[in-house]
Amino acid sequence: MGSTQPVLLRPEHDELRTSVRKFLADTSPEPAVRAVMETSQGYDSNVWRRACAELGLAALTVPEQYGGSGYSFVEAGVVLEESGRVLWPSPFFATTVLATTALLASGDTSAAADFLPAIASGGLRATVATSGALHAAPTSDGWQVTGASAYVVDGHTAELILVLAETETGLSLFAVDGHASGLTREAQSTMDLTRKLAKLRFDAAPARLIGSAGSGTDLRERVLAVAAVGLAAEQVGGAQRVLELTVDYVKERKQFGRAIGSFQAVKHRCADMLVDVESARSVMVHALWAVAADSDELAEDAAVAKVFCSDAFLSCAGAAIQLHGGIGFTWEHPAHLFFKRAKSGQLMFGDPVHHRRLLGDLLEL
Amino acid sequence: MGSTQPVLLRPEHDELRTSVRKFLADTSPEPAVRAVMETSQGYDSNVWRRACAELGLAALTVPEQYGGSGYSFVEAGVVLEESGRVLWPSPFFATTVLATTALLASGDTSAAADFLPAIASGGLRATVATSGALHAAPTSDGWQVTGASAYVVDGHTAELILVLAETETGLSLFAVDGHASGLTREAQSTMDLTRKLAKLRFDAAPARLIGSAGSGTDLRERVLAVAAVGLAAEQVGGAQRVLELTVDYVKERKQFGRAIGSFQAVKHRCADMLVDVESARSVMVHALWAVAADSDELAEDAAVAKVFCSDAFLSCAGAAIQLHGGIGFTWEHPAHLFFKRAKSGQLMFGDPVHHRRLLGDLLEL
Amino acid sequence: MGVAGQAEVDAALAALLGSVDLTGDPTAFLGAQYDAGLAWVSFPVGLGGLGISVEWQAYVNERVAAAGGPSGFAGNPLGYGMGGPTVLAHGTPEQQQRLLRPLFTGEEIWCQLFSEPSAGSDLANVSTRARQDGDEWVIDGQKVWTSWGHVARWGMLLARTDPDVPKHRGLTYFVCDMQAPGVEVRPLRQMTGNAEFNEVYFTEARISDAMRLDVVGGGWGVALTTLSNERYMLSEGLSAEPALAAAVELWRARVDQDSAEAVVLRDRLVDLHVRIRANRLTMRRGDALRDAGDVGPQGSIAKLNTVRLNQAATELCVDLLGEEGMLFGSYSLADSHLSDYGYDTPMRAYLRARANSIEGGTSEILHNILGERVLGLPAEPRVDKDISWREAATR
Amino acid sequence: MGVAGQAEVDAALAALLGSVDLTGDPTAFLGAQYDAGLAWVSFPVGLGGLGISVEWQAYVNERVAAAGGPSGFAGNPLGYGMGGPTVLAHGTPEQQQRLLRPLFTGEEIWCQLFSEPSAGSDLANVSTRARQDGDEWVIDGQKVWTSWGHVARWGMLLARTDPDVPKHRGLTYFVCDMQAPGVEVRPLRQMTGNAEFNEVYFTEARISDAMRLDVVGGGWGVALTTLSNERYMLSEGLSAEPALAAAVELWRARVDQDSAEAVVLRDRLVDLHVRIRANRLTMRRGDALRDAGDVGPQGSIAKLNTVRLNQAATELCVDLLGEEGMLFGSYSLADSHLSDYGYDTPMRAYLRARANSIEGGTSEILHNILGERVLGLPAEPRVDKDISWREAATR
Repeated sequence: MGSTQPVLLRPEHDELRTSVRKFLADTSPEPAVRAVMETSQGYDSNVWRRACAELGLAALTVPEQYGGSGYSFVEAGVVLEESGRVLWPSPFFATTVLATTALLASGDTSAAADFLPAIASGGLRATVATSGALHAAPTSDGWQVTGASAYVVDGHTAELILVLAETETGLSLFAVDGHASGLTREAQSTMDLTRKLAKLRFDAAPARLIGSAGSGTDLRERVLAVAAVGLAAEQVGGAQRVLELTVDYVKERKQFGRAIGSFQAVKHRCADMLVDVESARSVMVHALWAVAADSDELAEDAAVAKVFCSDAFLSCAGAAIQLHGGIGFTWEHPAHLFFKRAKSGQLMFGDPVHHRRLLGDLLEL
Repeated sequence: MGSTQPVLLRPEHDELRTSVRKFLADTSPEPAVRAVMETSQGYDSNVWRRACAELGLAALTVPEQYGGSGYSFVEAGVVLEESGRVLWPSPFFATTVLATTALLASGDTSAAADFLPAIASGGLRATVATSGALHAAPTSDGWQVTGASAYVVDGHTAELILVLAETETGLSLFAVDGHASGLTREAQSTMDLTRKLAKLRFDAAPARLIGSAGSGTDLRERVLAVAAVGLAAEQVGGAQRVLELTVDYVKERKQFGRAIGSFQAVKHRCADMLVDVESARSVMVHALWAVAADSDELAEDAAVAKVFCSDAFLSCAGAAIQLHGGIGFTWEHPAHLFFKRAKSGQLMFGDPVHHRRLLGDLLEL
Repeated sequence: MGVAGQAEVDAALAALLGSVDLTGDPTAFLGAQYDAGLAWVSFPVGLGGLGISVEWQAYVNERVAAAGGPSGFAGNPLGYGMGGPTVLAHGTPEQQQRLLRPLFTGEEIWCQLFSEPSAGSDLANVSTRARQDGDEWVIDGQKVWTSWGHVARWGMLLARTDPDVPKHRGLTYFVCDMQAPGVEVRPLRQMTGNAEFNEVYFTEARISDAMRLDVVGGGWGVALTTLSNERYMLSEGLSAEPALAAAVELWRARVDQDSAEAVVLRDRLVDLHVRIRANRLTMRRGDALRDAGDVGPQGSIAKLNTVRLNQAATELCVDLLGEEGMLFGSYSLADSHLSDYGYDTPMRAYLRARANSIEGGTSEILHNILGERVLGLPAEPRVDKDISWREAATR
Repeated sequence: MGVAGQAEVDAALAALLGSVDLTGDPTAFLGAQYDAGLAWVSFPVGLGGLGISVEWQAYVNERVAAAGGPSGFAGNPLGYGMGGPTVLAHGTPEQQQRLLRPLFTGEEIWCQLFSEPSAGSDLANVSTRARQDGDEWVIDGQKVWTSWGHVARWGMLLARTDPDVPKHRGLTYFVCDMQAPGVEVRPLRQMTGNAEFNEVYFTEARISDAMRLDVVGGGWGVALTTLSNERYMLSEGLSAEPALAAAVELWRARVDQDSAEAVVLRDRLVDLHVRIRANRLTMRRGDALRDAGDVGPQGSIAKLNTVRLNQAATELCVDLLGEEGMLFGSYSLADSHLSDYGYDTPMRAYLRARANSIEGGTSEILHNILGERVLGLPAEPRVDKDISWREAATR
């Protein structure tokens, strides 16, 4: 493990955190999140426009030469953590964590120049289809992609869809327009209403090759690793939040003449939540720096983050429901929204068993 | 699961239990167990002689036509549970659970007639070597066994050693005299001092074929299944005992002006021990009847018993140490004796992962 | 089972099964069963029983079922499981006469009005007030987690009649008419999107003193009768077996059974099988002990265990689905049925199971019960003992 | 690190390293280091220090180690880790003069005399009595879990001088001469067969009043200084890394790596790797935060976590051995070394790890600390508050 890699954020990150938290408190309090999650679009266009204009979120990790702010993934991590705290439904994850990462990793400067400025301005929402069975073939009219991919984050609303498709020279990255002919998109009914997934069917949809043909396997690995770390940042934000909600509740809630937080069964479970949150935070911060530094051990750090932070968040969200008692099981209380986000995130981009198998391979076990 | 199989013992078993418990209280209180466990022989000859003479333990499961009492394995289970309560070091497990089971299962009436009366009288202590790499070949002088087997219960003191050895027609059961030429025996240094294991080396040791050549695979399966169930009975006895020791202690022990058993952290762990003990008992009693009835589902019931009762006992023994605090970690306190018995038993005759694999096969998963 | 009663039972059964149309209106059959004394054989003659040993009831139920007769339990479980035994134990003859028959026939459904927002595990901490006004009581307050509340005619209501004595002593028990003015039932939506439960609001609702069970201030004793029947009902009701069976099917449906991931999930599945089998055997042992007249702790153990196992089994189902586990059927309340909510997907069963460790006694409380009542460990120091409910409530 | 002090430190280091034989008698070197003010740089001049910021100590230690100089820590960890800081904080100038130098040189080893059979987690519930007799104190009682007791010259003794006040207030802290008549040290054998600890019996042992630290009745305050240093020492000391490394080797040594059993064990091993890595990162984050002047809860978290992880890792090692896990090296006390007990087999490490969740604060107490001090949850009702120790002890 890269022992020189930092384990702390920097003071300047606090400023970013403060402004993002304030923005989200203003624009996405719980009632707003609940309203947006019931829509099929799944995000609030106005809020996203403001997030891009006022905070420059879409530009955050886009290099300056493409019209971005050129920050590293560590800054994206701060945004994701705050976003996870309030379950902010927004195009940020798909556009920045998935698509921007894929475009930058492709090394395709022409594609970068064509797409990134639009992304940075907030004018182009994008995503990546990482799974499914897709293949692409060159025609006289350029490449065409055929096949299906499901569980694509924001797949039904993204304006640019990057897909990984098999070609004669191997897995390759392609760009497909969200409104391309031959593309049908269907929103899926998700457990976690605050993150939308879609099923995409491609029938000879026109596509543009990004980077060199055959470079898709490495690209996919990079995108999935960054996605795992991005998810981990959200998960830490969510876990921290349910811990806070729970601690506040058990301090106030009285049973048998005592605050229930004074009972060891409750207190010790809160302590275990704290252990989970603090440990997950350590893993997450370290992994953010690994992404930023393009560390050799990113694949390891990402697998560790995917396993540990997913499990920690789910465990905390489950404890939150239990410690709130009946009220924690109601639709009106926010606990279930975090629980559903936690369970879905655990299964997204490969579940913990899968990531442990990958990590075992990396560790040569 | 054989839903008609009983889940309770019968009233007459209480009488047997009472007399065994009284006998062990008289002859094998903790200081006696500690003294015996420090010897290399590992059991008290006098106590064993009395157990055979006064309680007829060695004769218990031997059929009446071979000079035994003809009881079923359910009665053996009662003895084993009491034995497990006090960690009684005795030849009972090896002789009755392993060797008598093997002889009866072999269907070899001549061998039964030759060995079982001596076993029933207490005059012949026997065991079975279930693992290792042994092979047997016929010579003009009869069969000879060669190879090594380790972790043989009471292998260094048994007068009759039944071994499973490969032959040209498959795995077969053989009887080897404890003092046979070509046999060297070495006591192993065990974690659990109250149960002795030995490593045996056979160098063309003269052997007698028991049952038909090639019947060893079925025999081995039967012996291991019965061994698992016998172990489960001991484990339930041990788990029940550490629960009682712990409950007594936490009722008396005061910290912060209260009995520590009034703290939820302690109380709830005791409750979990109770859940383990009661569940393990249900599994064990059911499995005892499965042995007695030669149920079709014995293999399943035995695997379930091995997994569940091993884990439950270990979990209870670990909790007992923790809840006793520092004193539970000392040599003088009995908690460690149960813990070591529990851990060793979990690894004996196949560990839980192995038995889960077997059970998965039986369940056609 | 003793022989005393065999003659009465057989005669009554013969008369019932010979005279009533088994395939017609269940209400009519159940009414006839009640009148024949075969509703609850141990109840007195005239109140649905024959005054004989309760052990005959199973025999009656079997005979009725074998003949194709209807059972009213599923349509009024709280009435059958809790209301009936409570009215029998604490009701006046008039109350029993009025309430038991329509309860048994299902014409009048029952619900329970104990839980309140501020009284969760601390069941006796009831705030709903009942103030006497002549020969009526005026009820104000709120109850919650009321299943069957939206269709019930009667509610088992625990209300505070005296706030100036310690909390267990100031309670009185009423049978509340759910159709009375001032009683409002609102569905309570759960994290599954369904609404199995309701909130019930009382605004100057009036109950006749004739519908009080037992003495004023004696409500806690009556409630204990209801609760002991509830615990038994719940431990019989919840099961991890359907989720285990579903997990087995989902595992068999995996296409990658030789992958390292599947091998690990199989180990988890088999471990769950082992633990659920142990629990099943423990429940069977508990039943066998009870049949032998020996009530052990197996009931409480089974509840605690079943909860854990059902949560684990429903989670394994979702995990076996992998990515598909991120999906869900509809959360729309309109698409769900109040009492027949069904598990259209393993994900709904998984979410629903989160409540298992809260409803009918939290796992924390069950641990206390096992520790204190079964193992005899000392209780926690009580800080709300010997002070009035009013004083405790303002701390 | 500020620059103030650089000149003094460098001058003192140059003088020390230039004048003393680095490879000779460590006692002589350590004495010279003390005299040079480089033992504890933040201590006053004349007491092993230079009166400069504690941040310089790491620099000094690195320079001494780089030059090949000895370290005395391992030979007197309780003296270095707890005795020194306590004497500095609470001792008189005479006591500091007498005790600190030989503590640092290792000529006088220290042990801790707090724990008693009846005071486990309830540390202040000390029964060992100290009765004043002129300018001496007479000690009677028993201490337990005393590591280094068999070789120590001085013991940090907490004794009860007034049983008639509440328990925290009747304690006094002494530096006890372990060679005094009436002090008997007996080895305490553990479940591993080893004896890392001792029992210490006091029978009318006498301590001069000059060896009392702080005021009579002020012992608990002194003890808190010792304890806060102990907690830090322990969290630095315990590690699950060796057991993880051993598990990796044992897994690699398995011949059946493709079996279903091995695949399941590999998943368990990797999960442990993940959790130990998370814990390692948390410790590093805690260190980094402390370096930045921000003391977080990571220390207590790491202790609780490391305990669990070490217990899990040592168990996995045994499980990876399968049947061989049933074996053990010798349990004979004669074969074991008191302070260098070593883990000849994974089984000894496994058994030893059972104490991790008890020693230095049980996991139950650590959960309380995290819940109350970090999360701010309310304490349990205290039943022994405001009553005298004598009264509480007889309840």
